[in-house]
Amino acid sequence: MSLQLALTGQVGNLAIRAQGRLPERGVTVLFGRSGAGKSTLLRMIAGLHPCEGAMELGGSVWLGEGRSLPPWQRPLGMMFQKPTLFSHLDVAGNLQYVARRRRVSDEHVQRVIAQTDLAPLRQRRVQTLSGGEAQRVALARALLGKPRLLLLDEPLSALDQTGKQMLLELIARCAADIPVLYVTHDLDELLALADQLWLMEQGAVVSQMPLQQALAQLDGPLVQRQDASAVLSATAGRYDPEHHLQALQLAEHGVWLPALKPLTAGDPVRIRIAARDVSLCLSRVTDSSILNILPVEVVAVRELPPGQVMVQLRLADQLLLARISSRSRQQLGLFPGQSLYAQIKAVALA
Amino acid sequence: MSLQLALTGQVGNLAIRAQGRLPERGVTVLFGRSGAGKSTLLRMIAGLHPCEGAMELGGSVWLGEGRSLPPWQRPLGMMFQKPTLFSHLDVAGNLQYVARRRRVSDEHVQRVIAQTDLAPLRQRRVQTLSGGEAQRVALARALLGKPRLLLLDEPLSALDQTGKQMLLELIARCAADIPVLYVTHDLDELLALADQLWLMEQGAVVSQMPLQQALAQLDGPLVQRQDASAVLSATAGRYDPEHHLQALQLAEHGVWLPALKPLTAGDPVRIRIAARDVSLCLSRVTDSSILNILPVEVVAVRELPPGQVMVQLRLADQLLLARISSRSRQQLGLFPGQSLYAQIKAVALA
Amino acid sequence: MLSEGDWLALWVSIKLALVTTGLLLLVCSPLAWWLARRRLPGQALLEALLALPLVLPPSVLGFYLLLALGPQGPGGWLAGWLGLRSLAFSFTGLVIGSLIYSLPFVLQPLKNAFATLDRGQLEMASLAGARPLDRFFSLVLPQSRAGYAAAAMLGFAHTLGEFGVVLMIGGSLPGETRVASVALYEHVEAGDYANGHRLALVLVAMSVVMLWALFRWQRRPGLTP
Amino acid sequence: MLSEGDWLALWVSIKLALVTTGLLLLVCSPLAWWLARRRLPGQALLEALLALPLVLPPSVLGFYLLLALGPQGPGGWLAGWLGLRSLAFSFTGLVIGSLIYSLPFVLQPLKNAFATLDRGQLEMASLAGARPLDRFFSLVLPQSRAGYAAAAMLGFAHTLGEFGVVLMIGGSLPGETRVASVALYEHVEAGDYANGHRLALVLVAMSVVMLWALFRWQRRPGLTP
Amino acid sequence: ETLQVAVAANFAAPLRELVAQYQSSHPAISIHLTVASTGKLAAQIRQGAPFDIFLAADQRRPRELAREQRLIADSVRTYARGVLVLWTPQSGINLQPEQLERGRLSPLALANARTAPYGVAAEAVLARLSLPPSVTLVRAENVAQSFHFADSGAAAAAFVALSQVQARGGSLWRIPPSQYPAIIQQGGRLNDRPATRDFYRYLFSGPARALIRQAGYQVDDAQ
Ligand SMILES: Nc1ncnc2c1ncn2[C@@H]1O[C@H](COP(=O)(O)OP(=O)(O)OP(=O)(O)O)[C@@H](O)[C@H]1O
Ligand SMILES: Nc1ncnc2c1ncn2[C@@H]1O[C@H](COP(=O)(O)OP(=O)(O)OP(=O)(O)O)[C@@H](O)[C@H]1O
Ligand code: MOO
Ligand SMILES: [Mg+2]
Ligand SMILES: [Mg+2]
Repeated sequence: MSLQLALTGQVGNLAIRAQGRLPERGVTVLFGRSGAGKSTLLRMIAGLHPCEGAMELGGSVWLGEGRSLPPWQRPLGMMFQKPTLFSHLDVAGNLQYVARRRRVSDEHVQRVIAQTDLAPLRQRRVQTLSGGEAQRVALARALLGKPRLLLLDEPLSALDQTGKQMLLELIARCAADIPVLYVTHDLDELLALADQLWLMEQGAVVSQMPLQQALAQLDGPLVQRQDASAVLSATAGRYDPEHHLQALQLAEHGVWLPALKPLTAGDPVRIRIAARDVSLCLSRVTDSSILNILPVEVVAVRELPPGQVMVQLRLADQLLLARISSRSRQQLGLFPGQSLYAQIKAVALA
Repeated sequence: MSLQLALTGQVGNLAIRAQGRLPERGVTVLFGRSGAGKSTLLRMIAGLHPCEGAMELGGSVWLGEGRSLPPWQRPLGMMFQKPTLFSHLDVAGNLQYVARRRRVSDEHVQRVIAQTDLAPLRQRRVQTLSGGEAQRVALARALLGKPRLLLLDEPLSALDQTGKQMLLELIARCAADIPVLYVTHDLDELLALADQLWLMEQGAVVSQMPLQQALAQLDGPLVQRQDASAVLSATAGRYDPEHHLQALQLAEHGVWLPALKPLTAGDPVRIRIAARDVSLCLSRVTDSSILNILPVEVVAVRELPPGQVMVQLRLADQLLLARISSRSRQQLGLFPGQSLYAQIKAVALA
Repeated sequence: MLSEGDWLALWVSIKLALVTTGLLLLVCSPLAWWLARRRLPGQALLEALLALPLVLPPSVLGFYLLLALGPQGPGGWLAGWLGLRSLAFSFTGLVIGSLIYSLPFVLQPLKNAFATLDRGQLEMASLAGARPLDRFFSLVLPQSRAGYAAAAMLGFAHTLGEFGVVLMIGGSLPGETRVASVALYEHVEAGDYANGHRLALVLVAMSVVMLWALFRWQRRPGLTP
Repeated sequence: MLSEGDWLALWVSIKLALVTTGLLLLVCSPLAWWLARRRLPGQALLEALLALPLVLPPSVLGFYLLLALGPQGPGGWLAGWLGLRSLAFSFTGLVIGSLIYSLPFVLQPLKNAFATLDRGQLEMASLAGARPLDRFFSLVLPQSRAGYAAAAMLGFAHTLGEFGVVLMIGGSLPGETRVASVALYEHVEAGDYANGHRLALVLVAMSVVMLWALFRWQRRPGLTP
Repeated sequence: ETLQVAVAANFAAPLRELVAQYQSSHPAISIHLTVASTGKLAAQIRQGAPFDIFLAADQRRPRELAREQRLIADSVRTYARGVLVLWTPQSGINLQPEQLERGRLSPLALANARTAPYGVAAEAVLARLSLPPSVTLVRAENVAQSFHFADSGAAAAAFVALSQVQARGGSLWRIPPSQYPAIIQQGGRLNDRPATRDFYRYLFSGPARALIRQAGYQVDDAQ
């Protein structure tokens, strides 16, 4: 079920405007500067902040014709920016609170507890949790009620690398069934999860596009970042069990990527390639540790002062980014239409 | 003034133990999994959590001989993991609260407000601040009192890229004069700031070492991470104003790095090289966009299942890390003592 | 130890205090919630008016209540409607009087408890699927335990000790409106100190036990932040 | 409108209520702080004991206080020490009686206000260099405004309306211990309803104004979370 | 059968004895007392209080109530006359006027004239005395409270009813009846129930009068 919305509202001096559609499944990352109104938009969708307009989830009207469904009738799971746990209940009580009201089975609760690794904290008073622990409980609580929409406001900001990895996967699994609107400032999280990107500026959602397109845009907001990346679609090929490498087919080219388990050959795969991991070469080098060397064509070049350029490359019919120094650009003499080789370190794919 | 401490305490079932010294200036990052006891250790240092042992800052005894200096007599600035602003005061009031008690001048307050970009929020009730805005106020408040020690608990977790960058620089400037103990899960922040690394495991500080050493260790906790990096010491060389490239001297080798302003030739510089940005090559390639190609010698190789290896390399007398796929390793036939070339993308240096 | 009449009076007292406190908690919960959450123009005035019964001497308040509850007042009409002889001089009348007189003591602690509730948690409860009433019982009530304890204890103790209003509108009918405080007053007034001290002692001892239990309950671990 | 004697009684009443409320706020602030922050074994019992004056009928409590304040009681000794004839029948004695009788009404709201304070903010204040007393005035007090308002209003209104204790230990000396509630009681008791209604009206009107101001202050924007 | 008697505070103690005596010969009747000030009881009767008999401490309220037909008019009679004394619990104290006028005894307690008939009487006595201004007069709600003032030691002496103190020790000045208006305590019935009539009639019987006199009241000239 997709979420269709056209909302306007106000918070302080800031006018909030958003119009768009969250697809039936997948993660839409809501991106924008601090104070852009991201949290407020999430609260409006949840029915916690007054707003006007129209909204419906899979045909059921949440807002419109002067009526607004109260929050408790909206089947969504939400995480605020701060954990906001029920202070009179222990960890298990916090989860039970949702479980009872959303009528989910005890097995389901146990499953979510296992998935979020909360078993040892079950009987703990929430005031005694560490920052990361509290955030994990809040996430578990948001996921628990089998929601039909997930609203997550910087859900992993207090977690360590391992915890983050684990929960990213969990969120991705949820997003296989329902739409997820996800606020984050972290590009790693964005790259790991996002299918779509909504960009918010001064209260308004100013652009909405698939991740791939957003990333490859030379004039988008992401190109400036240290960790600007492109995302490409590929097809799974054969698996090399000895080196745990998975072959992927990118148009007619082969690419290797490290993988714990083999993918089913022929399945579509999404791979991410950071611009900084791509180097350019006029000839094909054969004795380097770089596994993936692909023939590309220069589409456009943009200066990124100081001293760097972002190169937009065409690989078959997809776009790739490479960030190189101005000096290299001079040496290579880049011009649109030029053919050369992109070297991509296998380990940079994930 | 350096902070000398030897503390033991208890939180829940967790025994906290820490012994060590924060140098007179510079950032010590306290690193460890969620629930390791980082926040608790900070609270113990601030005098907010009961503990035993000894502690002194630059000769003034904070804890020892059965006496403990109350928190209000410890000249430190602290940021909790959540902003914890004074809810009955507006933003300016929150800053004034510290300013009056620490007797700092009004100009100083104005300067800090400017540095943290809080001028437009001055009159705002703290309840209306966004997550990132609140965090900025909390940081400003911690810095305001001209503290002689800074304790920062994930101070930038809710900030956007731009804000983070700005405040990282501000914190680095503070750390030029006083010791800073900094908790973060974010490797970018760690790499940008840390001089020393304290690793906490299950309540105890188990290792303390300079960042460079911590990073290059093949059996350390950081090697496992996607963004494992090495830090090398170099000397500034000449500057190429056209391409905004700065030459650095790494032993007898030259390295180029993008830089907005020229460094003074001869100055020592610290450069960071992510293991994933280093590729290995048996011969020196000349027609690639990679600027920096350095002759190195293999020191050790460690398997990083699945399908990757971390290679410790000696570059002159310093250590460098390269993460490559097992397959590449096989192709290159790596063995300790082997000589080859490390290719480092200039843009990866920062 | 005590005369039969005094035991009976004690029993009426406790019944009155429990009924009054219970009803006040019921009535004041929504009222306090409304006062704590809304901000309407006349609200401060309304709160001031609700506190007014306090500033009148109890027996004077009792006098006005007697007029109101007597056959000529609105109470008489209400009594007829309820099928009662009169609200004055009945247990029901006592309850009404005590409700009015002790209301602010129950209202204020509840209002303050509600005002300090964490808004985010209330919102989270809504999102968890809790309707307002459910949310009240599952979140507001347990988190306002200290407020309810204070309200219950002030309301209970005050109703137990009050006798000016009670004497005036109750008329000290044994088993119906003769409460312990009136009985105690009569003993002391008549100079019968022996019985007075005994009744005072029992009243006080009983109250200590009840209040002590209440405070224990309030401080049960796991409550304070 | 009112007789001179009634105006005088009103003035004594207000003085008594203000002095009592002020002193109670002073006394109860540290006591409530201590009760809210500590957890000692006997604490619930202590709280129950502090609430006990409430469960006795005011005139009976007054009787016991009279014994305590009279020349044979500890009050006599205290009076001698203070250079007074006796604490009974003096304004000082009234204040003491009212303090005891109204204490729980001030104590409980303060205790609850203190218990709900955010611990993190208290710690932050310490780290900002605020010593305990400074912290109390700069953080605890402003954040407990609602609790102080409730405490002040309950204490004030209750002291204003109380007359059982006051009459017993005060003796109705004009200008010294004859308060408005006693005067009002006398009017009504004597069947002088005209004067009674008038005095009641003035008392109530005055109280409305004061309580209304108090509630306005409590709700000043920028307070509730 | 149950009787509800509303009685002014000062007469509560003797009435209890009267009731005990009456019930020994009428075991089937139970009699309950409502003790309060005359003013309160009168107000309650006006509001329909379910009393059967009203024993006031003055003659004003019964007459008013009779006029309003709350009391049965021809039942209103004087059941006792109060005797005013000045009393102190300490023995061997001279309470004669000469002594009082020296101003050594202070404060003096009396009932409030506006709320208690004994207060009116006490004020009349005071009016004849020329007490120095140093003597404080504290006014009680009623004679019972006036008694407490002296008994607790808070007041040096108190004007009280003889009935309150005659069984106690201490010192006493029995004030000549000529010095104050008579304290005429009247009663009346609210209804004509046989039990009411019977008990009310009993109050004026010989044994009852003896008991009342014994309690410290005058009944000689009771009508
Ligand atoms: N009551 C209010 N009065 C004035 N301004 C307000 C009020 N509430 C919120 N704002 C402002 O509205 C803006 C949007 O807030 P919001 O919390 O939605 O931002 P955000 O995008 O989530 O930011 P962050 O990334 O820092 O969490 C902020 O600048 C905030 O200060
Ligand atoms: N009162 C308590 N009872 C039991 N356990 C407690 C109590 N207080 C804290 N803990 C536990 O002590 C551990 C250390 O907490 P601390 O907040 O110091 O962790 P942290 O290292 O800061 O973690 P994070 O990165 O998640 O913030 C946590 O596992 C926490 O659950
Ligand atoms: O007997 Mo009275 O009416 O209290 O003076
Ligand atoms: Mg936000
Ligand atoms: Mg922490």
